[in-house]
Amino acid sequence: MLSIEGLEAGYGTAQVLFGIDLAVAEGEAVALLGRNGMGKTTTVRALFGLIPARAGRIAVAGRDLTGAAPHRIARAGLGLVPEGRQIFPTLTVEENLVATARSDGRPRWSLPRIWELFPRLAKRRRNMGDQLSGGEQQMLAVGRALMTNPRLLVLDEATEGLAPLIREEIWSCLIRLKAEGEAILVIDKSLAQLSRFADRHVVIEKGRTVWTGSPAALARAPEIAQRYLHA
Amino acid sequence: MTLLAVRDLRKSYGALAVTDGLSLDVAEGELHAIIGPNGAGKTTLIAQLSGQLAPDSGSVTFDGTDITRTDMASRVRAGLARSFQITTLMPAMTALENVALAVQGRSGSSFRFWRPVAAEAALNDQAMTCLAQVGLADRADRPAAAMSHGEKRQLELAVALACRPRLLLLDEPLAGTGPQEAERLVALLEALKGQVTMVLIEHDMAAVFALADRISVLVYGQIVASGGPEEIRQDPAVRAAYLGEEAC
Amino acid sequence: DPVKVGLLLTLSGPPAVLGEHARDGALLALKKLDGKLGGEAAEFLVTDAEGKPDIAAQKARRLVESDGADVVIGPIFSNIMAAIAGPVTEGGAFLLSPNAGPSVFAGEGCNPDIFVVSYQNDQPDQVMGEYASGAGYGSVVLIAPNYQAGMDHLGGFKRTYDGDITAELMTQLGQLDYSAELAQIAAYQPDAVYAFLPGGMGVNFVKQYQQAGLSGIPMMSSFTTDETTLPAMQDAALGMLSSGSWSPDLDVPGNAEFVDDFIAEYGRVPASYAAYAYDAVMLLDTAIAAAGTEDRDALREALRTVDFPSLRGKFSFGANQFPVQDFYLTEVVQRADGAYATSAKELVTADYVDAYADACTAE
Amino acid sequence: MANLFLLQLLNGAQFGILLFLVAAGLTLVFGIMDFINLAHGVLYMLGAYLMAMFALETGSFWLGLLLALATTLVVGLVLEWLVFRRLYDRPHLDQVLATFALMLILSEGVKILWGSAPLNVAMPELLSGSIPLAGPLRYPVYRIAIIVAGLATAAGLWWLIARTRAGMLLRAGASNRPMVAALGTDISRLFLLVFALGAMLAGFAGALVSPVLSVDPGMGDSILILTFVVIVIGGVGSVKGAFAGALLVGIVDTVGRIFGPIWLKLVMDPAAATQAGRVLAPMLVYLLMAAVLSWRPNGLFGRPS
Amino acid sequence: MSAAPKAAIALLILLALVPPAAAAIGDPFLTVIATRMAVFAIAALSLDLILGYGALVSFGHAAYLGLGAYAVAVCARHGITDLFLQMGAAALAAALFAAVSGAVSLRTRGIYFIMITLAFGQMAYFFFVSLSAYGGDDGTALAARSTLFGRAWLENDTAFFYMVLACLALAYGGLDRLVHARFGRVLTGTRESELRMRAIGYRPFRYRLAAYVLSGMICAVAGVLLANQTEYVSPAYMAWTRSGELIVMLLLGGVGTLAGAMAGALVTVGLEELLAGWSEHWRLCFGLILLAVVLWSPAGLTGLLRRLLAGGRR
Ligand SMILES: Nc1ncnc2c1ncn2[C@@H]1O[C@H](COP(=O)(O)OP(=O)(O)OP(=O)(O)O)[C@@H](O)[C@H]1O
Ligand SMILES: Nc1ncnc2c1ncn2[C@@H]1O[C@H](COP(=O)(O)OP(=O)(O)OP(=O)(O)O)[C@@H](O)[C@H]1O
Ligand SMILES: [Mg+2]
Ligand SMILES: [Mg+2]
Repeated sequence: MLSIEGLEAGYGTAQVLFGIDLAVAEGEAVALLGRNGMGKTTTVRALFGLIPARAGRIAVAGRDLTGAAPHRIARAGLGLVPEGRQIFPTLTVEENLVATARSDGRPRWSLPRIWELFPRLAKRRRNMGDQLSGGEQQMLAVGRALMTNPRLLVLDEATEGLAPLIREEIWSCLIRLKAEGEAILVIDKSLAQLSRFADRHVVIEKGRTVWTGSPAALARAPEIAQRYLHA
Repeated sequence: MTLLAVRDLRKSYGALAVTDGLSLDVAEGELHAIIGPNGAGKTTLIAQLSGQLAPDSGSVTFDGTDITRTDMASRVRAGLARSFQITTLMPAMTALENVALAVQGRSGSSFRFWRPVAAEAALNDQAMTCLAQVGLADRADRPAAAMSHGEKRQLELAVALACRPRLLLLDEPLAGTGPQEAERLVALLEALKGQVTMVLIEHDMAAVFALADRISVLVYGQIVASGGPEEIRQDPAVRAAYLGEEAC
Repeated sequence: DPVKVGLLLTLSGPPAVLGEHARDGALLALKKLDGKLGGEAAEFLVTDAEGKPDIAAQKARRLVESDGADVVIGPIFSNIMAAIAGPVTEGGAFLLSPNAGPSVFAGEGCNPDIFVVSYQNDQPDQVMGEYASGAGYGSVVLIAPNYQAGMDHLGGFKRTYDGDITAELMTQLGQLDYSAELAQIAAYQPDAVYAFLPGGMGVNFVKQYQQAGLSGIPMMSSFTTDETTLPAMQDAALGMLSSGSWSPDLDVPGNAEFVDDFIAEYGRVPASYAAYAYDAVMLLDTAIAAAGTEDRDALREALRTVDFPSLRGKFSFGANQFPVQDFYLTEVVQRADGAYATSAKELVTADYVDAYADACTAE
Repeated sequence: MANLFLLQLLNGAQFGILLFLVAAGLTLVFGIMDFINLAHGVLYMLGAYLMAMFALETGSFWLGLLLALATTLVVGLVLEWLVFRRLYDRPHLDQVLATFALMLILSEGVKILWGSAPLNVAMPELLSGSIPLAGPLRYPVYRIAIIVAGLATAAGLWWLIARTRAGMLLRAGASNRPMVAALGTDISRLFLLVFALGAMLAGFAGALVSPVLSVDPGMGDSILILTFVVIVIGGVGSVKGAFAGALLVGIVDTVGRIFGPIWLKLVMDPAAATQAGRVLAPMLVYLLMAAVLSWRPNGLFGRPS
Repeated sequence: MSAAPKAAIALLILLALVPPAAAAIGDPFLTVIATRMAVFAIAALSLDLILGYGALVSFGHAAYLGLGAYAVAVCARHGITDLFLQMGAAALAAALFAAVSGAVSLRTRGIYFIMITLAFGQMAYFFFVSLSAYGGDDGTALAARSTLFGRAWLENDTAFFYMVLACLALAYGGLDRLVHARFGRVLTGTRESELRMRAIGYRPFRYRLAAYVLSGMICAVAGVLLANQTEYVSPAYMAWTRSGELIVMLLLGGVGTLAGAMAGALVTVGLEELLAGWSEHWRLCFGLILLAVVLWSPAGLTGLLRRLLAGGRR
């Protein structure tokens, strides 16, 4: 579904990524791990073409999309829950959901389903995006990405600021999605949840992929976790 | 001794009562956690305690003085500082400058026009200490805009600490930090306990239960339960409304 | 060394067209004189006053101090005149104004180095006032923008008009929509309207005047319907009255030729700015021929007294070095070639001396 | 008196609608897209000049209008492609500088092409003439046409912004372009089209007012500030606000100009009133803006920032 | 020393060399141009304080230029011809106007602030337009330049130029200290995040108002000098287009560096002189140059310079 090879990127003159290798197969859930400031979000930004890739290759579903415009990359079937929510403040909750909604023939997500997943949002549907509480915004960001009916969902700290119950709700939703064959790339601070959920872990350190393997393998190699995650 | 007393606080947006007759006491020296579902009104409460938002009615008393109508700056000077859930920093300034500005705020007049502030060692030293406390010493010269999300969250806390408050209002300080950084920050808060009174809003239950002396549960504008960590953990209503299975 | 003449005119911004007429008139005159003034080679330095007094003052200094201009022809606007008068005359050059004739320089403040070739600012309005009285307009509504020049022009009209002033409507500088004022005029039903609305304001007003169906009420004006605005007003302005000491069809030797040459050269009917600038150059030519440029006092004397071929026929300066001349009632007509222009209808006052001349005691 | 007051109220409202018409394009580009476009005034002027040219060439008002619209649309597309797209992600002040530069370039260009003398645009046969109103006063049919055009533009704009997907995306893109793109929308193309639409609306206003107003090189500058005033009073980002702001400015300006001195005379002696009226009249619009903004720092319908 | 002060000092030295150079090539007019450059550099500096460091984009700043100019006219009419007394009066008038208009304007932000300052600027403009005693919109000529200690020293263009240059150097030096002092950092903080500033115990309004008043006072001093240079005072000095030109100068030079403000003023005045002498359509060229600078050098001329320097070092 997604393959990233030797990705290098950065901001202005500062290079942050020095070689990220990452692949997500159809229907696979991959967790991107690394300490604060190691380049997880930067990887996501480069993947979506929001910052230019200086080297390396990005391919989605076999199509080379290196250097493509963000909307073309997204249209290849990627859905994004960005770090920091990035809700559209001047749109209502409902407009936030429908403005960028899209489906290629087989819509699995629609407004009613989102309202069902997040009843709290349904109550606030006429409110402006920036009138929501932090957690509500996070729900909206997840809902907005789902409404694009992606084949690969990318979640960058999607559970930040969510109450435990909602967090569980989201994890079980992700599990259902995975079961439906959706590919998922997830960044999250809860290693325990990730280990339960993901098929594979990719650990990055200072902008490089330093380890890849199954959760079980990571559990078997505590020195890896110790070295790169300090968990 | 009660440091902060909130009485019958009310705030509504149209028909939505976000703070709905809320009363709360925080004793000097305690770490008082407030938990509750998303949209319960926790941040709105902090906003009213810190003076960012004016309540519709009710009163806030800090250290025996009614501060319901005083502005944010005076509250900070009285010893009441806060951190923001949605990171609020000076993006173009370096981490050190961000913190030094907070130090400057409580150390003499800022109507000084001549002496270079960058050379004021007293400001910088104190600021560096705060940065080191949250683990950002090596990021001192980096502009806030060029920091990762987690680093910004750490800086957010450092700025609040630099105010040297008597009461610290923390709005999800751990959100967005990685497991390792979260551990460090929890240790830091643990160390501050006793010296600084804290109101902590957090969805990270492990941290809450590890740190809190008392926990209040806020659901849609009202406090529905209040007590020690164990008491709250066992409360079936709280479990159903908020905690779910994760807390077990 | 050629004779250097600075043309300091507003050539940018909305009123640029006035400056262009003056510039073109002056250049046409120079062309006619084969590029010579009084037989000496001449060079014209065309400079944009930009309509800003401080910039104009700076440019005046540049012309006089740096470029060595002996004479400056300009400006169009009175406020610029006040700003450049000092730099030009103190720098040792003569100032010849092809349009602006503010009262400050006509009375006590008259200056031996300043010659106003056009008229004193108040005169056109006073002439209109006399005409309105004579024509038996018993009631008049006045309209002008709310600023000093507007006040001054209405004041000039009121000085000589002896009927009733029904109302004085003060509009905004640069006003676009006049429907409120037009409604008032319709309600008052005066015998006539007197307007001072220069430039785009006049175009807006005149068009809307006709569209509001007020054409039945005669309209008199100054600086409102002239050859710079008529191309935009066209039929809406036909029959409107104003006054002046020159018009394109004035029957004076050389005038018809000037107008034809101007049209051939620049593709439009000249306005008074062009004619006065032309006259200024002709005056300069004759004076230099008589006195040369070496002796400043001699040249000044020549400028004051020489008889030059003016497009206005007889021309002379008063004691304050403002013209003493005839004023006509003019009316907007369509020329045979389809263009619109003002046409001199009748003589209103002959040998008109401005009201301030007596106060000038420069000598 | 009361009658005249009502009539002047109407005149003020009509002037307000005219202002809205001119501000409409700017509402889109500045209000909604959050792009400070100082070149709006010259685009408006360009519309009027193109109208003057095409109407003369084709001999038809309607054909001229059509061509003027098409040309300003193309100009909008070209400008967006050459300049504006490079500025969306830049600070507001860069936009100010760049569009100020464009303003200089375009207005000088207009002067080079058409000269500095004002031009005439004849009124179309169909819309000339006037209908009788109270007493001897007649109301020009063309004014009614302008009012209709203004109202239609307002309605259309509101519908586009508030009711269509494009409107939502536009609002979303104004606050966070990268995010809209990352969610799969070609925001650049949308911005291109909307910017061109904004230019065309400016041109439309210019073309439409050309039979009523002087078509001269200063027409854009004088109206530019007024359009910003209108939008800011109404609150940036709100079509409703721009409309309300335009009406308010139109009415305050007109009624204040006419009745201000009369009312002042009621409270002070006539000479002082005349003097005060003279000083205050030109400030009215600005006093209004300062008053509105000190009462509501984000305009009448603006969102708190 | 970082690049910005070096550039600023280089500019000051460059300006100081103009009169001897003008004498050498026999064109005294160069000094007149340099004077104008220096006057506008002071005005641009004053604007940079609030715009560059406080993000307060004043679109009515020319009002202070005008206030300063009218202070000269009013003082002169009442027999006060001393330059420093006039500057004092100008600064006082500007401070009053800034305090009142600032107290209202500073309730707003961003574009609203731009427009409300424009409104106050226009009010000042129309006030002077209706001031018949001083010529209304025509303005009024000054009888002579201001005096220094009772002497007409400033009638000499070179002396006057060095007087202006001294004011510029003083303004630059003072502001440079100020922006790097505590006050400057607080001002910058309010630019970056007002909410955060309040949350660490500041009242941004006070600092903004103080900066706003100070900036108005400095600009009024520039107005005093401008009136003296042209020996003419008119409301045209406070037209909104003038405020716009000040902003353009600043943006062209680069915001928030002080040196950029000076460079912008110098280049703008210089280009105007140069281009206007070269072509009737100089505005077209000027527009193209501005456009080129914005599109290819985001931080104005100082940004360009910085990149050139960085390029040289790498
Ligand atoms: N806009 C920016 N400009 C410059 N540098 C940046 C910018 N954003 C991030 N960085 C730097 O890039 C590095 C990687 O940041 P990134 O946001 O990718 O980290 P992350 O792994 O997502 O961390 P976190 O877990 O804290 O979100 C960090 O060192 C950060 O300081
Ligand atoms: N300006 C506003 N207008 C309307 N509703 C608002 C406004 N601000 C907040 N709210 C609503 O008030 C409720 C409480 O918000 P608040 O931010 O206090 O929640 P919270 O408890 O902090 O939630 P979270 O855990 O998600 O951060 C939310 O439902 C929010 O949508
Ligand atoms: Mg991240
Ligand atoms: Mg919250």
